[in-house]
Amino acid sequence: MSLLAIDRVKVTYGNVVALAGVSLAVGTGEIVALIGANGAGKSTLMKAVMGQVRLAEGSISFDGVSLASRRTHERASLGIAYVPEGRGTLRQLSVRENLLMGAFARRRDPAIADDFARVLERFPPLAERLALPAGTLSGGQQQMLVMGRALMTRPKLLLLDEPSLGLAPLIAADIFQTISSLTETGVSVLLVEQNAHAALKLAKRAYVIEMGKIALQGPDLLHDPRVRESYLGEVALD
Amino acid sequence: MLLQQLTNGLMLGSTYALVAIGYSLIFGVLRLLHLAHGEVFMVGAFAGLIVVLWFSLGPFAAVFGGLVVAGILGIILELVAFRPIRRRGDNYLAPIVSSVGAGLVLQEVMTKLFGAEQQGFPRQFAGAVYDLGIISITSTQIFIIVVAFASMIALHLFVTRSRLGVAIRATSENLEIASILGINVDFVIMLTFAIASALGGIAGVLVGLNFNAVSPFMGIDMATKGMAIMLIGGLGSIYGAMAGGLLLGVGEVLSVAYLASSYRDAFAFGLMIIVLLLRPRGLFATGIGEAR
Amino acid sequence: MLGGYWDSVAIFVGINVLMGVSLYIPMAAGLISLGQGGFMAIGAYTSAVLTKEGFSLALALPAGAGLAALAGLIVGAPALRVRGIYLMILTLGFGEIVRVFFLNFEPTGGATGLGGIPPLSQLHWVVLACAVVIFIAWRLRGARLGRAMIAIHEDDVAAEAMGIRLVTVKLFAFAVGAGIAGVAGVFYAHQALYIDANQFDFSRSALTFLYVVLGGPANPLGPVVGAVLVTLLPEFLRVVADWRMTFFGALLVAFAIWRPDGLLPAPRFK
Amino acid sequence: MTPLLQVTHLTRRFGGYTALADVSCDVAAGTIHALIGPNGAGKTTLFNIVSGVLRPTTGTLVYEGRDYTGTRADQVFAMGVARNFQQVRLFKGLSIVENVMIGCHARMGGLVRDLANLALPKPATEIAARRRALEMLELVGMGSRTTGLPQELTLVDQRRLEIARALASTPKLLLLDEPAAGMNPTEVRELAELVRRIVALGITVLLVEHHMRFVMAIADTITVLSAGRIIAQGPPDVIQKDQGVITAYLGPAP
Repeated sequence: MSLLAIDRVKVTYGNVVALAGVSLAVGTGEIVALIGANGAGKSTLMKAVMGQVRLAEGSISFDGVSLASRRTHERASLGIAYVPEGRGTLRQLSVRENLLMGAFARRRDPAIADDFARVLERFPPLAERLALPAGTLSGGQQQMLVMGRALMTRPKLLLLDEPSLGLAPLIAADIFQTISSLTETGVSVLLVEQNAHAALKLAKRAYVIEMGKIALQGPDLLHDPRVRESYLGEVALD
Repeated sequence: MLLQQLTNGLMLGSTYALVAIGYSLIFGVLRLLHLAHGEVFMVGAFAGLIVVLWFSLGPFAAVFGGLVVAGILGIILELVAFRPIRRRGDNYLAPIVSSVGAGLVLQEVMTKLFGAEQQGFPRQFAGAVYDLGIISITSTQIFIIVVAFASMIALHLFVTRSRLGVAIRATSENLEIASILGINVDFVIMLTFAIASALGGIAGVLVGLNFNAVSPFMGIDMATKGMAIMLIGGLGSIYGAMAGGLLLGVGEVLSVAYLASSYRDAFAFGLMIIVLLLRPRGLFATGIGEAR
Repeated sequence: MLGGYWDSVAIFVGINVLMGVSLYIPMAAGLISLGQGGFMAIGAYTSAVLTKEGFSLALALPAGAGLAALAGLIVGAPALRVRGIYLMILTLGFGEIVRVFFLNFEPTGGATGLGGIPPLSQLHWVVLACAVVIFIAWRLRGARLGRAMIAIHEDDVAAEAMGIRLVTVKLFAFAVGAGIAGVAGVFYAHQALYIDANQFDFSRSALTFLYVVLGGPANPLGPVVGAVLVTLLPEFLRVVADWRMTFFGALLVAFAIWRPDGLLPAPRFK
Repeated sequence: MTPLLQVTHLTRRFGGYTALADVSCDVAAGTIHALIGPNGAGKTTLFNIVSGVLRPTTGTLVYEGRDYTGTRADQVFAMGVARNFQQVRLFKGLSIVENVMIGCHARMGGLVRDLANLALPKPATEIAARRRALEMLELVGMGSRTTGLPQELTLVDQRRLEIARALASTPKLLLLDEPAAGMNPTEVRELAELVRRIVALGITVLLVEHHMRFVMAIADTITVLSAGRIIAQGPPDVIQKDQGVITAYLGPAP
C-alpha cells in the first residue's frame, strides 16, 4: 500500500484548470520525482497534498487515512513535512527557533533534543549560527535550515519543491546527497525539481507533468528521449 | 526638573506601549488594523473600576480584572467579528469595517451601562507621595511603572522562551509556513487576540488610575496614538511598539513642559510624520505587511 | 418646502451624501482616507470666518473647497508613496492634527468654538451640490480618469506598466475628494451655526467610511445610498434612534461578513 | 541598422542575490526574439527592467538609439514598449473592453481633456478608444467575448486579453512573458499565428517562454539565460544542439 495516494485530483483557480485529474503514488521509503515545465502544476499538487488549495475533484489519502477533512496543520501533524519553493525560512526567527518550530506538533516529546542534535550534526554550518536570525543565512544555509526543520517534524513523507533552485552546483549536490541519505531512515520523498537529471538519478520512479496532467511515468525516465523532448521541444510546431 | 519629566514620560509611555503592542501583535498575525482596540482598552478600564467600586478590592485586583475581561473580550471579538470574515475569503476591507462596527457597539453599550460621564477611582487610590529629593513620585505612579514594565517583560519572555510564544512570532511572519509546521493558526490568532487585548485592558486600568478618570470615550485618543506608535515602531514589531510608546510618552511630557502644552495630542502624529520621513518603515522595520 | 425640521434633516442628509462621495472618489483609486473629517473642518472654518467677515457665500464656498483640496494635495503628496494601512493611519493622523489645531487656534475660537455663523445653507444649494458631485462620480466611472483610478485600485504595478501616471491620478482623486469634503464642511457650518473642533473628530471620519462601505464602495451611487440610510434610519425607527451606534455597528459587522461589497454591487459597464 | 532595443552590461542584484550578471543583448526591429532558460535564470527580471517596472543595478538600456535607463514604467509604455505579465494581471473591476481601453489611455489626452469630457455625453476620444479596443479584441481572436468581466474568462482568453490590452497602445516593441503557459497544443498553434500576425503589423516581439516547441517554431533569434548570465545566443537550430543549453535545462548528463 502506498504511503501517499493521490487519486484523480482536479484543482481549479476560477476558470483556470491547474490540475486536470492527476493520480500519483509514493510508497514507504521511496523517492519519487515529479518533473515538468513551469506552470505545469507541480507546486499546485504539493499544495493540494498540504490542503492549501481546495480539490474540485478526486481524493488524497496518507497512510491509509483520507485527508479530505484535515486542515493544513493537522496534515503536518500526521507526518507530512513540506518545504515549499522559495524555502519558507522564518527570517525574523533565529536558526534555533526555526528548527524548534519544526517540532511544534510533537509538543514536548523528549526525543526532540536528540533530533535537534542530529540535525546540527548533519548540517554543521547551522550549529555555528543558532542564535542568528535566519534571514542572515546564505541561500545554501537557508536550504539546509528548512531541510533540517522538516526533519525535526520526524516526517513519514517529505515534500520538496525545487530544493536546488538558485543554489551553486556544489551546494545543490550536497542537498541531493542529503536527500538520498534520508531514505535510509525510512522517510519517503516526493521531489519536484527543475534539474531533471539530478532528480531522475536520485529517484526510483518519476512522473512528468504537462499542463496539469501526468504525461509520462515510470521507473527509468533518465534515458527516455521523451523527457528531453518535453524540455527542449525538438519536434517542430508545424 | 528634567529627571522628573523623564519619570512622568516613562510612566505615560509605558501605558502607550502596552496599547501599541496590541496593535502590533494583531497586525502581525492578521495584517489587520484593529480599529476597536481602543474600545477594548476602555472596557478594561471599566472592568478595573468595577472591581474596585463594587468589590472594594485593591489596585492589583483591578489590573487583574482589566486583564481578564479585556482578554475575554478580545477572544469574543475575534470569534464574532473577524473569524467569520476570514472563512469567506480575503476581502481586505471587510475586517477593518467589522472592527469599526465592533468599536461603535462597545462604545455605546458602555455609555448606556455606565453613563457618558467620567468616573474616578476612590480617593485612597491617589496614594502616598514620596519625595526623593530630585524627583517626587506617588505610590500610584510607582505601581503603574512596575505593572507596565512587568507586563512587557512577561510578554518578551513569553514570545522568546515558550513554544506558543515563538509560534505567535512564526505565524506573524508567515501564516502559511506556520500552518505547514503543524501550528494551528486559528488557535494562535485567538491567543494573540487574547494577549493583545489583555495588555490593552491592563493599560486601561493603569491609565484610569493615572488620570483618575474612566469614560466610554477614553479609547479614541488612545487608539489613534496607539496606531501612530505602531507606525513609528514598525508595523508588526513588538519591540518597535515598546520603544515607540516610551518615546512618545517622554516626548509628550517634554513637549508640554518646554513647548506649547495644548498641542500635545497632535504630538504623536508629528512624531509619526518625522519618523516616517526618516525611516519609512519605522524604527524596527519588520518587512511584513508592505502590500495592502 | 418641507418645513423647518425636515428641511434641516434634508440638509444634513445632503451634507452626509457629500461626505460619502468625498471618500468614494479616493477609495475608487484604492486610497482609503480615515481623515475626511479634517478636510470638512477646513471647509467649515474657512467659510465661517469669511462670511463672518462679510464675504458672500459665493466666495466663501469655493474658498473652503479650495483650501480643503489644497490640504488634500499636501497630505496626498507623501501619501503617494505609502498605501494600505500606512495611508489609513497617516490620514487619521492628519484628521487629528487638524482637530487639535482648531482646538487651540484662538482666532477661530479655540476650545470654545465659533458661533454666530450666518445661516446660509439653503436646501436647494445643498441639493444642487449633491447633484453635481454625484454626476461627477457617475461620469468618472465611464471615463478615462475613472478607469485609470479603478486600474490603480486593482493593481498599481500593472496600471503603471499600462502607461497610467500614478502620481497624477492619485493626487487628483485625493484632492477632489478633499475638496468635496470641504464643500460639505461649508454647508455644515452654515447649518449648524456653531462649530467646534470636536465636531470633526475621528468619529466623523469613521461615519463617512461607514457610508461608503455600507452603500457599496465600487458603485458611484453606493455612498449616496449609504449616507441617506445611515442619516435617516434613526429618524424613522425609534429603537434605532436610542441605540443608533449599536445598530450601525452590528450592521457593519454583519455587512463585513455577509455582504462585504456593500448594498449596491459594482455597476456592470460594457 | 541599429537594433530597436539594446541592452548592455545589465546587472541586477536583490540584496545579496544577483539575478542578472552583465547581460548584453540586442533585439533587431521586425523580429521575434525569444528569451529562454531554466527557472530562476532571470528572464522575468530582465523583462521587468526593460519595461521599467524594475531598475537595473548597473548597465544601460537603449531604445531607438535613445538611452532610457531609469525611466518610469508609464513613460516606457508611452515610448511604445508594451507588455503582458506572467501571472495574468488584468483589472478585475473593469469590463473586458474597458481593460483593453486602458491600453489606449496614453493617447486620449490629459487631465484637462478628461475634465472637459466629463461634461460631454459622448466624448470623441472615448468613442475612438472603444472602437480601437474592439478591433484589438478581434485581432487576438476574442471578437465574440467583449462584455463581462475578465475573471469570467478562461486562462487562455485572459492571456489573449492581456495581449489585446498591450496592442491597443500601438506599441513598437511588445514584450510577452510566457504567453503559452497553460495552453493546449491547438491554442499554442493559434498563439503562434497571432504572434506572426503581430510581427506582420511591424511590431517587434521579445518573448520569454518555456514552451520550447513554440519558441523553436517562431523565434528568429534565441537568447539563453542561466543563473543570470547569457550562455548562448543564436537561431533556433543552433540553440537546440548547444550542449551547454541542454545541460542548463536538464542538469549535467549522467
